Amino acid sequence: MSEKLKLAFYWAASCGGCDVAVLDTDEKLLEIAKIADIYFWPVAMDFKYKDIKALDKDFLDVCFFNGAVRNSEQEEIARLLREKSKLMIAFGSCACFGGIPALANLYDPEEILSWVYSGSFSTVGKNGTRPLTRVSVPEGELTLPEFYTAVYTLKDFVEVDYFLPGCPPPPELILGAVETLVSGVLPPRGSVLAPDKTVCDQCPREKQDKKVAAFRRPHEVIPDPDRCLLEQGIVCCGPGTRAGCGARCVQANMPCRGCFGPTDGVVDHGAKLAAVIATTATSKDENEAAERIGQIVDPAGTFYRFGLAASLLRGKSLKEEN
Amino acid sequence: MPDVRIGVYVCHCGSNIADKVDCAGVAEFAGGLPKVTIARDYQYMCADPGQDLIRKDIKDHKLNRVVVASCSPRMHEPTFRKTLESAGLNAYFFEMANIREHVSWVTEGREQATEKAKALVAAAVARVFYHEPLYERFADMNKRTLVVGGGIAGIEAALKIAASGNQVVIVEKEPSIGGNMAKLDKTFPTLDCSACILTPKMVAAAQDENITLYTYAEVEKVEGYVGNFQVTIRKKARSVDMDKCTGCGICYNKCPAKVPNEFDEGLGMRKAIYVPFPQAVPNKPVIDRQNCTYFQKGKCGVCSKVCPTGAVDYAQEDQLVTEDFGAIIVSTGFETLDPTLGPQWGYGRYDNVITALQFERLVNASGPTQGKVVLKDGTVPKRVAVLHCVGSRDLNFREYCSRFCCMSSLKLAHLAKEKTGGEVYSFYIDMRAFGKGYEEFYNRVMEEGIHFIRGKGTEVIQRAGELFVRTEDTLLGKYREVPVDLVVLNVATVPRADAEKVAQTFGIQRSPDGFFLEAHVKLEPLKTATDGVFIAGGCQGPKDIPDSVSQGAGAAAEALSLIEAGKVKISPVVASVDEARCGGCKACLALCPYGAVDFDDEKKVAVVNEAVCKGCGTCAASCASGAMGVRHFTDEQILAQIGEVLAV
Amino acid sequence: MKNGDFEPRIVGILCNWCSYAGADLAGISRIKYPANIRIIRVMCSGRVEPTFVLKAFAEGADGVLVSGCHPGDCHYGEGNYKAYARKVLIEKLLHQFGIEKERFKLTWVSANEGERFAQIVSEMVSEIKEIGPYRPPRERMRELQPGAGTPPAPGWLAEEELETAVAGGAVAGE
Amino acid sequence: MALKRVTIDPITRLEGHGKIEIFLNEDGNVENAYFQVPELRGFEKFCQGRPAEEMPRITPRICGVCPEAHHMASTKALDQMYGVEPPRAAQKLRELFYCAHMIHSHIAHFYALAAPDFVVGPSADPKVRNILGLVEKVGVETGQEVIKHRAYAQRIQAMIGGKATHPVCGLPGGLSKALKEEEREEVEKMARSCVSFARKSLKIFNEVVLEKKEYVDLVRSDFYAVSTYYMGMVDEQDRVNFYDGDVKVVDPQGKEVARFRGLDYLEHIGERVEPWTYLKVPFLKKIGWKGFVDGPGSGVYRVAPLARLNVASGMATPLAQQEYERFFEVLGGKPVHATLANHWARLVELLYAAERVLELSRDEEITDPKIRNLPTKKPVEGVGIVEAPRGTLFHHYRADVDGMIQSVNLIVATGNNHAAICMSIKKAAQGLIRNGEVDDGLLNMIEMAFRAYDPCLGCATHSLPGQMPMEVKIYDHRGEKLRCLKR
Repeated sequence: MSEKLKLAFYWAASCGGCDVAVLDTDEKLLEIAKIADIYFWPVAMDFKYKDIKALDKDFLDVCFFNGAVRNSEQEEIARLLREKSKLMIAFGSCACFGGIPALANLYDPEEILSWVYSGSFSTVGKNGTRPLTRVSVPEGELTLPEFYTAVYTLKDFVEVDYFLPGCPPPPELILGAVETLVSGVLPPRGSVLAPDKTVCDQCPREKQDKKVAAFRRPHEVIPDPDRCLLEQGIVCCGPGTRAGCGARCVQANMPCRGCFGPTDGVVDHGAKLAAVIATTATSKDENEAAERIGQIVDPAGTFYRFGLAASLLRGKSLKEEN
Repeated sequence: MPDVRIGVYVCHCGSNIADKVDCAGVAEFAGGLPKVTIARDYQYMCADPGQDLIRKDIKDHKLNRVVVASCSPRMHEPTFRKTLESAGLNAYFFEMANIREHVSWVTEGREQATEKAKALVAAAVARVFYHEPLYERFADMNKRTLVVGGGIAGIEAALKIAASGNQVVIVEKEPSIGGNMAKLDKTFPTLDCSACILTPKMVAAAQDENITLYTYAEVEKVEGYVGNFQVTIRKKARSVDMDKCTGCGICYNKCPAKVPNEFDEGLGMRKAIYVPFPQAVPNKPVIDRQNCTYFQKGKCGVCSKVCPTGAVDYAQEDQLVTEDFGAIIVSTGFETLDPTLGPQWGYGRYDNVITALQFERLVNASGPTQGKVVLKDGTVPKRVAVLHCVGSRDLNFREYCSRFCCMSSLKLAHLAKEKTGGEVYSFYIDMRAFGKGYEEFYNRVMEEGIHFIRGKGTEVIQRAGELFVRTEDTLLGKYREVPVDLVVLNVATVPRADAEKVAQTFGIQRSPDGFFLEAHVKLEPLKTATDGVFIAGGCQGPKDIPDSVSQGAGAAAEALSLIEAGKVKISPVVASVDEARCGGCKACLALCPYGAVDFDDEKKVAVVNEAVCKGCGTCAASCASGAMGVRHFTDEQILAQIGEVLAV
Repeated sequence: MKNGDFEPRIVGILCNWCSYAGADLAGISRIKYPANIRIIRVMCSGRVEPTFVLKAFAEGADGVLVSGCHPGDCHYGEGNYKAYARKVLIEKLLHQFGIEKERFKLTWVSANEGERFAQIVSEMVSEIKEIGPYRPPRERMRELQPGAGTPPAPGWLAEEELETAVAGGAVAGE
Repeated sequence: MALKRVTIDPITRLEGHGKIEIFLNEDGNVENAYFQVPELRGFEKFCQGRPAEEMPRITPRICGVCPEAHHMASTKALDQMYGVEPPRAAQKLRELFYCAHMIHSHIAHFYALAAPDFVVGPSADPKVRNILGLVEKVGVETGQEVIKHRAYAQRIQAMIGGKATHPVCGLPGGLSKALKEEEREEVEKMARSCVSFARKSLKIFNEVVLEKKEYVDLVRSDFYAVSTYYMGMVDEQDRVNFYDGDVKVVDPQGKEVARFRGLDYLEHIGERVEPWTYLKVPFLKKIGWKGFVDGPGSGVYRVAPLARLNVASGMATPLAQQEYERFFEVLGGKPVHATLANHWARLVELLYAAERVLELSRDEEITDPKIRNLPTKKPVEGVGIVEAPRGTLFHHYRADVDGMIQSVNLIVATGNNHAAICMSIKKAAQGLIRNGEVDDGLLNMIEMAFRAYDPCLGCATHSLPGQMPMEVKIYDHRGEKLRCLKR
């Protein structure tokens, strides 16, 4: 059994979709089980931390780490698994760039707590009760972890060898990655295990010059199924988003929202997307240009839908802490 | 990458920089920057000793990057690039920090100036780290020049180039060259006859062995780039074999079909087979198929029966020829505003309201009336009104001044006086007689007893069969109605109807007034956005004959300077595509003002034509995949610069 | 917040043909303006990407000034129109990131408007002094060790290279 | 005798993470138990400012195990917000899509998460107490059957939703993509096969559980039972429906006490904030909060498969209806309070979902290309309610006139069960911990109580960031930690 590849899967601040994606390899999962031993997979198997702590340094061949990092617990586990693993793989968009949970970086933690525990409609007894990190109940004292001020990516805390983006990563890419790792012929450290092309490359829609006279939101129009969505005025992140998804969303008549992140060498995914989208709306009449751009709603939430934690600014500037 | 070794040189520029910047301090700071092998400060870097210093260090310290902190790169970047080259280093391993124009000359405090200088140097060092060797390339220059439009400007350009022994092709849309000038009777201020000075040039052009005339032809397509244009020309079917035809004229004397004559501005008639005017070049007829009985009804054929040489060829078809050229001169001229656009001017509503060009044809000896100025009823007018600025300097029509109409109006007033002996009224806003001998001409005409009324002729009305010109006489401060027999409208000069199509064909931009746009309004009046394509004459804006002629000659000089160089330099600072990354979204295609970005349908990626690209980088800034880059202004280089400029 | 001794740092990204030349003219005419701006040259304002602006703020710039040729005067025809379209979207983005509008400007300065350039800079500096310094979110993310996670300030600041650089033995102004 | 320190960490084989604290009295028997959810991701806040139409593509990231539930609830909320009714074909296609999701989720939970406890055995070696171990036990063919049919369900969702995990098809007034005829044929084929697989699954459950006395006793045993109110969605004939209908509530005797739709949920459900957990604790407002106790006087209620069967008066498909009747027959009439019965109920639902997909795939309207009505009204407010695999799910949005989200309120399936889970764990602990006598298999039994709810803490933490390992701590009456069960 020791000749087999030793794997671990872990789930931090994420939704579990990445683990389902692993299940979605279906019967191949059994084949993986033939060539690999899974040492740690909380969602599906009974192994516990003590098993991991007991392992020697670099005992595991590969750790697939999904989810963003949001608290000390996750950071600690990330560091632990890093130490025990020869290769650390940021698995899925959250681990790679923060994913959708990182949209929380557009708000202060305080803003979040006050809405959830006082503002929200169905909350009763709005007496300002809040979850506390330490609280005594009749029987004794209970504790809760404290959270970091923002959502982080895995590489903010540990060395990451490879990135496997996607929300979630498609089974084909997962299997491809495993094959690569088994083959022993490893790509350069830091590589993204997906094509360095954009979604447009996989998108079957017909493309022409991109000149947008008016932007429309997905629910406002029934788009021509054969023409480029952006050319029809629907903001689509395909032109700046890494391929590998098979353009699944656009083939379902919905625009790309960038879950695969940017292509190699792009420093800030959202900024690049903003550049191309804005340019398509160019007009010699400044008012016309402004009006067109005005039709683009929530640029931060659209162009940074998955990448805020890995962006240059990482989020909204927080209020002064005094 | 081999170990990067940067040399930094801080220039005092005498006291220009040193007064405000602690140059030694900046050099010392630079010495501590990553990858900096050596950092010095010196009196005058641009002087020979300064440059020698750089050359020596490149050798002694094996420098492979150089930063000079001195004046603006717009000033001395070329100087220092040569310095690097002379020391065997690629010119593009150089970066400049502008600590004079942007620091010492604009900053009060020495401390702030020094700190700012350090920041700019740090940024330059960070940037130069990422510089790559770039190589200028050269393309051979085809020595043939295409002149589009055979008016006076085009003819002049062609003659000048031909005189240098180089080949020229003139493409003229009409059956004859000559353009607008051929329609004029006399020319101001000297009043010599237009034909007398133009015809010799037309003939010279026709006879020059270096000049090929394609009349009754149009340019369909232009491909390639400066030095290597491939131009497709449509030679329209003339229905007359130019080789067989002797120009004897029997055909158009016998032709039964009469048509209003465009050349005479519709005043006279011509035949369906015709020569536009007696001095036409080539002086050989063409069949106007729309109005030819044979082509319309299938019978007649008189011309072919009478032709002694059997030159008439009904079966002739349009011919498409593609020829190579190195440079292109566009001199497609102008046309005049359609006077029916302003009903208030009465044109088309009243018989005796005509345009300036129609009046030119009336007074012309070879015109429809053999030079007699007569009204519709054949009588000679006793009172003639000449209206300036019809549609010019008028926000409802054309905001601009048509420039030569004051002078042509004076000329027309003079001719009217001369031919009719009656009263002549000139309605003007103010008199613009700016050229050589123009003011003198104005004075001369005033002495001829013309009535000058300072007031725009705003409306022409007819009451009881009599015409009146309405105006506000700004000298008398009165509204006036002046009774006249004949009204001459000097209508505005406007771009040709097909200007947009022509502009697209040749990659020329247009200014807001619709005329072709020059590369720089003052310093590059003949160049356009597209290298190797020049403009001359009325297509760039209203011009009189002397201006058009000098522009024609100037455009010839532009073309010849390229031809003489024999090669065209292609700058390496251009966009380039990483085909492995490009996803083929096509966002960049429409952005390039020069059409330098193309799409490879095989590979499904964008491709850049480096000879056409000018390196503005707009495409790179709009490429979300980062596949499109622009050399020497890469994201890496600029981001490094931004990062470090804030480090101090 | 007001802050007397606060000296903002502004990154200026200027097009070569109009605005950079305009800044040169300010110098040639010896017009004095605050030293708070640090100018970077691009060939055309059409080259300016949102990335450049965000990079400047991420590196702690208090303001960013982008300047190009007046509409219609672009050396390349229409680059400045592209810059304008991007500017509108950048403003929306910055607003969502909580960055005050005073901190980012796009202006048109021609080669003969040295005076105007100096004036624009002076105004921007005083406006930003009014609102105080900008601190990028990264600075407040206390969990993050300094430098951690910053997109590798393009590899060139890597440790080993710093060493070789020092080893390179810098000679200061001989 | 003093207790040694033991540790369970984390609770495995459930989606998400949790933390359990147990306090003992003088006699070393259970005094109280707390189930804590220790994370907050902030969806309710950071969805503010997003365009409403993006919500069906943002909220599924609350949970990648039941993304379709959030996608559908969100899409339905938008229908109401824009006051636009989807075309009939779209509604049918949405239900087909959604039932396919139920098939996937129920198969995954039963075979990958729950069954190992029964099939492999609660006290078996951890290395084999998992899906792979299960495959060993039930044979590779069955294992492949499991995988194949879950894959079928995923395939159907992907066909309609673009992706199975995190679909994109939902729009106010319909769907983005119609079903092609060739796709329909494929769906019908897969659905037919799913029906027979669902029946087989029930057979397996019968063999491995119902025919084993110790398991039946376990299921029936009092320490796995809490008598609470139940909530679930029913169609107009009062039968279980996952996609649409009235939300119905019955009391511990099975008597209907409430029935509501849309915005009215606010009159019936309140959420308490407890200082010791990030997950709020919902309860029935009209009954009132009496603490973590069961019985008719307490507003604590339960959702999920067992609850749905308890509130409904039947299933809408024939085979499922037979199983429904047998279910209550064997377990002694409605309502059933035995928590572990959830597993059986889940399989009954699996059969219903499969039959329903088959039914809809044969509907001639299902391939109608008209699947969208464009919204014309100004957006205001909308509530979308569906039955997630793990229980009733509420999405409630308010937007401005431009359709930008202003406020969001979410009550997720597992949230509804929060109080009940605490109580079940306490009960289980009471039954399983005597004088602090604890062993590994028994710890797993506590987890079984927990796991029966299939608690999805991914969902539960919709309002929370990050995640936390599971641990059971046991304290004596002086509040001193006796044992910390961590793994």
